[in-house]
Amino acid sequence: MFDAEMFMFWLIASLTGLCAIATVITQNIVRSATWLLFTLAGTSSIFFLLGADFVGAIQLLIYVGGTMVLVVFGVMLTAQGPFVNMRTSGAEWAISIVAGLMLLGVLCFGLTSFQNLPTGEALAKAKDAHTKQRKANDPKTSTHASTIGQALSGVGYGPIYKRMPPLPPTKDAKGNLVTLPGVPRETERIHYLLPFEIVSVHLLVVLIGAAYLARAKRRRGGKA
Amino acid sequence: MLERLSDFWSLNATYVLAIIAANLLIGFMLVHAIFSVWLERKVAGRIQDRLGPTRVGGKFGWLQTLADGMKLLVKEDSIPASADQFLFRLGPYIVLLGSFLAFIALPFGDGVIARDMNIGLFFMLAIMSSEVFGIILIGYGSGSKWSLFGGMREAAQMISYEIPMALCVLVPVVVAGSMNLSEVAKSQSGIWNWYIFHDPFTFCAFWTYFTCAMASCKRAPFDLAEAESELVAGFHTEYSGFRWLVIFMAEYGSMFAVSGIAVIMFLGGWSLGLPFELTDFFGTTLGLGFFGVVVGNVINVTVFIVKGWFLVFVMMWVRWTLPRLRIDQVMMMCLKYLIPIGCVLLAGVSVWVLFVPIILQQIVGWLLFILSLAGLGYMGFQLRTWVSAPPGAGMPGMWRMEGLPGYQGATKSV
Amino acid sequence: MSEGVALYPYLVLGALLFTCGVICMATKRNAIGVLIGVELVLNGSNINFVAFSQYNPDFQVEGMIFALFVIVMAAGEAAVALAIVLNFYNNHSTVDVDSAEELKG
Amino acid sequence: MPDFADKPGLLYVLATLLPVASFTILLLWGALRWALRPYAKDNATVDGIFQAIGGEVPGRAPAYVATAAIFLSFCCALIGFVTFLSDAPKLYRLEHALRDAVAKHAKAHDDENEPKKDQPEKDAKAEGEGKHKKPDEIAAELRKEQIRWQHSWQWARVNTSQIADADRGTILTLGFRIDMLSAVMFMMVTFIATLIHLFSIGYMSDELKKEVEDHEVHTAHGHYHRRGRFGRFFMYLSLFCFSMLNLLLADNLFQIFVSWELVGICSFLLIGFYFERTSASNASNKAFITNRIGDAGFIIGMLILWTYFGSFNFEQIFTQVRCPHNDTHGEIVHEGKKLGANLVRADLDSVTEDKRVGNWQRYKLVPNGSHVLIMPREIPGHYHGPQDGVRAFVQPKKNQLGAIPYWLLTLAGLGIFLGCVGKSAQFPLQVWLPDAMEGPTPVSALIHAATMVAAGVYLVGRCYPLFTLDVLLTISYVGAITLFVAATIAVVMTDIKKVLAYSTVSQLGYMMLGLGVGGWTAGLLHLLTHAFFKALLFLGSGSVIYGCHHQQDMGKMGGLYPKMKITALTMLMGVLAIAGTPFFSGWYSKDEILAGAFGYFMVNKQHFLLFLLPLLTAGITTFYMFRMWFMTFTGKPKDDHVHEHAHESPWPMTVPLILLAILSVCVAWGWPLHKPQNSWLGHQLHHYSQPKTVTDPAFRDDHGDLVPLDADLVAENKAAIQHHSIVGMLAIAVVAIGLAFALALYYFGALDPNEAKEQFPGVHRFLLQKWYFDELYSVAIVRPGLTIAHWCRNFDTHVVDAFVNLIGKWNIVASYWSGRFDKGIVDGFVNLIADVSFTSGNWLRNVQTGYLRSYILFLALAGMAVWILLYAWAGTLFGG
Repeated sequence: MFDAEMFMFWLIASLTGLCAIATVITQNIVRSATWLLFTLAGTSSIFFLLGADFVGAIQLLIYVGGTMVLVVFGVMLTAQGPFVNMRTSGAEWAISIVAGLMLLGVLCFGLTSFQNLPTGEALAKAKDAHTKQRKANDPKTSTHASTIGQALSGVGYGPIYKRMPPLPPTKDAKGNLVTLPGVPRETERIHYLLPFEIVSVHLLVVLIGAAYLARAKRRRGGKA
Repeated sequence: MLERLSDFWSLNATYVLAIIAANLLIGFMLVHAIFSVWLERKVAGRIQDRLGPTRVGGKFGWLQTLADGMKLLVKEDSIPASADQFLFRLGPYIVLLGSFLAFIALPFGDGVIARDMNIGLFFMLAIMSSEVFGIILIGYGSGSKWSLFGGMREAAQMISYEIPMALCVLVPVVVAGSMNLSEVAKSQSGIWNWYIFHDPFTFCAFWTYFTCAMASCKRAPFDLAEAESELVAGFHTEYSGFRWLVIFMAEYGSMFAVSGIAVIMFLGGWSLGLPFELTDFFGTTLGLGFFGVVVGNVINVTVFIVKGWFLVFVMMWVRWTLPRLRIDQVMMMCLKYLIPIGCVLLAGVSVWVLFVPIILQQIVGWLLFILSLAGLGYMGFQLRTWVSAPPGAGMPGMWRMEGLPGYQGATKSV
Repeated sequence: MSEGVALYPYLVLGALLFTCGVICMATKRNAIGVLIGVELVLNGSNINFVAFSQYNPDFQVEGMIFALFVIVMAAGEAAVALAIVLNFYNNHSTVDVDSAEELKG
Repeated sequence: MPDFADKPGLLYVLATLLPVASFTILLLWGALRWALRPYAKDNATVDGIFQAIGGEVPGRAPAYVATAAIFLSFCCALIGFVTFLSDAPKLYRLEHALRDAVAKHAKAHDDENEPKKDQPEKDAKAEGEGKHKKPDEIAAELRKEQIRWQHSWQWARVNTSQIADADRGTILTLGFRIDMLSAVMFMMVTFIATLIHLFSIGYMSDELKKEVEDHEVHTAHGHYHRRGRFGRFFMYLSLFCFSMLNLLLADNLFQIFVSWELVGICSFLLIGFYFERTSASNASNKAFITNRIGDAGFIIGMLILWTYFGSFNFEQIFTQVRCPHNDTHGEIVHEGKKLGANLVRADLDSVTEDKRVGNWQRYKLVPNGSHVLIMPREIPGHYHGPQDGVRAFVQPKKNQLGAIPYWLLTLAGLGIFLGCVGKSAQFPLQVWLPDAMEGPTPVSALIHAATMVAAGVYLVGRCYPLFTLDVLLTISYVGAITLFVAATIAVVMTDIKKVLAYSTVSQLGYMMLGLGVGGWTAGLLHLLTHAFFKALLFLGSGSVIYGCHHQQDMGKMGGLYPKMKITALTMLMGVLAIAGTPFFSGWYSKDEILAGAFGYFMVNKQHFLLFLLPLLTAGITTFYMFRMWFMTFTGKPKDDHVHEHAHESPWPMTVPLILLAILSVCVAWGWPLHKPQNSWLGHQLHHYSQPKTVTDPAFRDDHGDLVPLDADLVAENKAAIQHHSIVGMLAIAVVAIGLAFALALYYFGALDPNEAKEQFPGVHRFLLQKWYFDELYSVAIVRPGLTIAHWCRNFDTHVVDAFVNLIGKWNIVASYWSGRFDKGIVDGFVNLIADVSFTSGNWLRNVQTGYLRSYILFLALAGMAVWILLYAWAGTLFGG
């Protein structure tokens, strides 16, 4: 049945997709960035729709508020005179679009033939879990933010057991490939403190590097 | 038919309610904008020792804004030839959107909220930060150098002030242990429990936050983006009519939004200052049920809006009191002072909450509360003295005129 | 009861964004355009991550955390890329990536 | 100052160090003068200093320094000797008490195992109060006494391991150990050296001149002129004395070896003192090289011992090789016979490892086993004699107990003896000693009497416990041959010093013979007595030569008695002593040697030569010694020039002669005088110092009776004692015959020596040419050596070099072809690869367009391709 959620999804998804296409097509770089903004905002909406509030908010804050500003800065600082031709030739367009469509085809084909998702009984179970999850995604009770925070801060999240790696796909009675979910095991909580720290340090390095790169003033065409 | 309807309801209640809430919020924003513009003019007039609007709408000229709005709606909507038409048209809506969407997560009362989000505070900050993009588009799309300069200034300023603002807001978050605005508000029942009085760090954080908030709303003395002495009118130089109206609606909207955040995070939210929740009091304690909840919430919403407007009033007060800074001073203040202060406050409050004994925390909290009350009382006393003083006498704290060259004496100026 | 939106539409949307990003990178001669393409690509993958996190209970937190990492890295990447573009502009007076062909074989 | 009262052994160290101090002073003094001399002419200040320290010739001061040093040494040795004499009985008593106590203790220990409770009380009564002490206490007391006379310092260490006994063979020590032998030797050496120093002051006075003319060295400008070397001579003497004293002092083989070599180098320096003379430098070379042959043997023997015993220390080596009498359970008994101080022989074939106990080793004891057991130097537990059969159980750690093959021990002994042969100029290597007469006469006296040649005999005496019977037999025969050969040569020599030289060789042969046949005391006593009278004779001859203005040929002397009475009379004392006249010191020692030889001969009849040759030689000795005296001092002067200028020597030379003459007569006296074995000096040596291996009646069997340890040795000793008087008579008879011949030939002129020469020209020539030893060596060794060397050189030049050259040429050719191959094929291949790489790279260059966007497209296409391949692969893998 077609419900509001579905409607919202299709609405946002189509808008996002259109904006993405517009981003590609637009020749003016600022407009392109504007369309990108809409794409990003749409993505963020998709996240909200999926119940991932925190990721959505982060997407907004960092991409829309940060990355986009940087993009626009770049646009401003490197703005071209009106006579500079940076148009792409038709042939390039054709080649790129053909290659892109091929890529899209391959990706979609890969998605439809995606074997590693639950099927049969497992699919039903996954759907149940999904439904539960959607209910749990009630913004008032959703604990995603704190879970993510725990995961990133080294406290660990989830029940105190570790999931086994998923079993290798096996064939059921009908001959379909089935992947059974991992079997819960004991021991510690999972956390991502180390990647978090690595990313932090990485960001710091990037910050310094970017500052260094940007402040270096070289003479144009002069002797290096 | 009924089945289908209930089915539909059970499936889509959230969305239906959301639409209703959105309409209410739009309405509030309009009303707020109209009231704020009027208030601004009146405050400006009073501070500049004049009356402000007086004629339209009977007393106090309270319909003046509405009339102005009507005028703006019918004005010719001109677009410069060199402008990027698409972006020129798009910009104001993005600004308005950024301002409006922030209200989604802002609780006006106990449960009076469009979408009670777990990360409401974070969401608001994120949404408001997207406002700047609209301003950039406005500045760029106008095809005018004044606009471009204004837009760029605004972008730099807002992006920079995001950081100390978020840092300061995180201070009460650390105390409350939640980013859900409703929860934060509810955890401050009783005026002595307001987070502004919780500890020295939250106390400082409030003032810092408020400074940053003013800057991020490009209010004076940080209104470099529209500094008329330098940039004509900044980023919205080329705008007129309805689009100009939209820009201003957004500005006043975000003023209320940041004030609302301040109220919720520091000033007890919708609480009247009583140590119990009014909805509970009316609904459960007095046994009035749903009606009691509605009654309580009406009081709550009123209190909240009044508190918000008071902060908006303070912003205006500051605007008409202090001179404008230079852009480099603005940036320096943010990057050199406010960000370090914010970091210190955040670290300090963490240490305070974790390591300082509870009893000491409470003693300090009470001390802060009492001292603040005493300060307010002193100010009230001074005001009363001023009110009863002969006309022309200086306000408390104002520059003394005596002894200055050319000073003729107070009585002469009457 | 509704089954909600299935997983595939999300994935297809991600694929679409990804493809758009690739095409964008391939067609835009402006360096900023290339950067925009990169952002699109990253967003497409992010959609996949988050979608998986919501549809696969085993991937619930990990998906979001990966998405977060991607976002953060994207921010850093954008900063560096812009710095490079600025430098490039300083040296070539243009942001046309086709003029950056000194390393031609 | 070291505490000489507590550690009187240090007196000997002081006595040793005094000469080296003197040497150092003289060396530095000379070096300073040498350094200043070139500048003295130009610079007045330097000249002042130069003159202050002696100028060109510093006078007699060096002699006084050296003489004072050696005299002080003598004083130290004297004090030490007196002290030691008072200590020796105590040491002796303690040693024996310890041995008895250990035996008793072991017995009591054994008895405890059997239930005899009244035994200890009985023992306690029987032993009396003095012997009530436990072995440990006695041992401690003994150690306390011993420590007064011995000590050693480590000066080199190879291994720093702390593991017990891991330091075996890794430590070199310097030490001193005084026993009666070394004490007496010290006395003798220092005394004689003092006298020789004194004598030299007079004898070397020629060297005091600023310029000495050497009449025997001829140059184009006449005789050779040189600076006087008075100081240098005394410097060498000091070093010589130090070396010899250090040799006496040493408690380990290595230190002895060092001194040994020092002695060698000193003799080299002194024999070649007039090195400008060809004969002198040749003689010194000969002495040195001949000694090297002996030293090679010494080193071999020493290293064999080191390898097996892990130590150079005499006491440790002896303890290990003659250990059983140190067993806490008493002696090891084998088939009812106590093995005593014999070398314990075993068979290694039966060695097994007892698994139950771990490291136990079992040796089958065999009287003539192929190996000699070496016991650990410290006794961690008991040895158990093979009472339970034929096996020796020992429990020390595996590496602490070992066995040395019997032949190897023999070889070690022979090696060491070879060293002594070289030093003491024994039979095959005796050729250097007569040539050594080229040195100044006091040097000859020193070498012959006290230092160089005595060292060899002393070492044989020192290492005596190490020598197996085979070695001892070798020593005996070498001694016998030497003494006879040398004596026969001495008969025909006319050079007064050569006669004395050959007499020395002969007497040394006596000593070796005495040692070899088991007369340890006799041999060493003869060394002592001989030292005195040989010093006397040499100094006397020196006096004669000095008086005759360096005329050495006896054929030109004669009738000197009236001119130099003191010299003549003192020399007569020496002649009588060396001839073995009763009651002269030589008699005591020579008689004992002959008795020992006779005892040996009585037990081992096949070795009759060992008695016959020395007996015969006793007569010959008398003959040639009297011949010398008669030819020198009696008869008519044969050379008027010599006779006219002959004069008596000054007092520094005659006083030593008189002193030595007195000592030559009475040094070996004992009471009653007529029994040679009662010699006091001999008794001291015999009682306190003689190794237990010679005879030791101290072991008692279970019944308390003396048990012979080594049947043969005891029988020899018995025979020697029994037949002493007979042998004495025989010897006197032979001596008398010799004297008669001498009188007849050279005093009364009843027979003409020249007639005898003409009668036996072959014999005379044979003897005159010293049995053709030098020629024999030249023919047998030197010339073949040179020939072989020539052959080797030819082989090297023509075969080896040719082969090497051939290889070189081949290499050149091969290198050429290798180069061609390298350039053509290897480089070609490499170039081909490079060309292909370059071409393909150049072509592939086009792919690198430099356009970012095309790269991105490629990337996308590549990603797709990878994905498709992956998908296909997965499809085949999972069938779907």
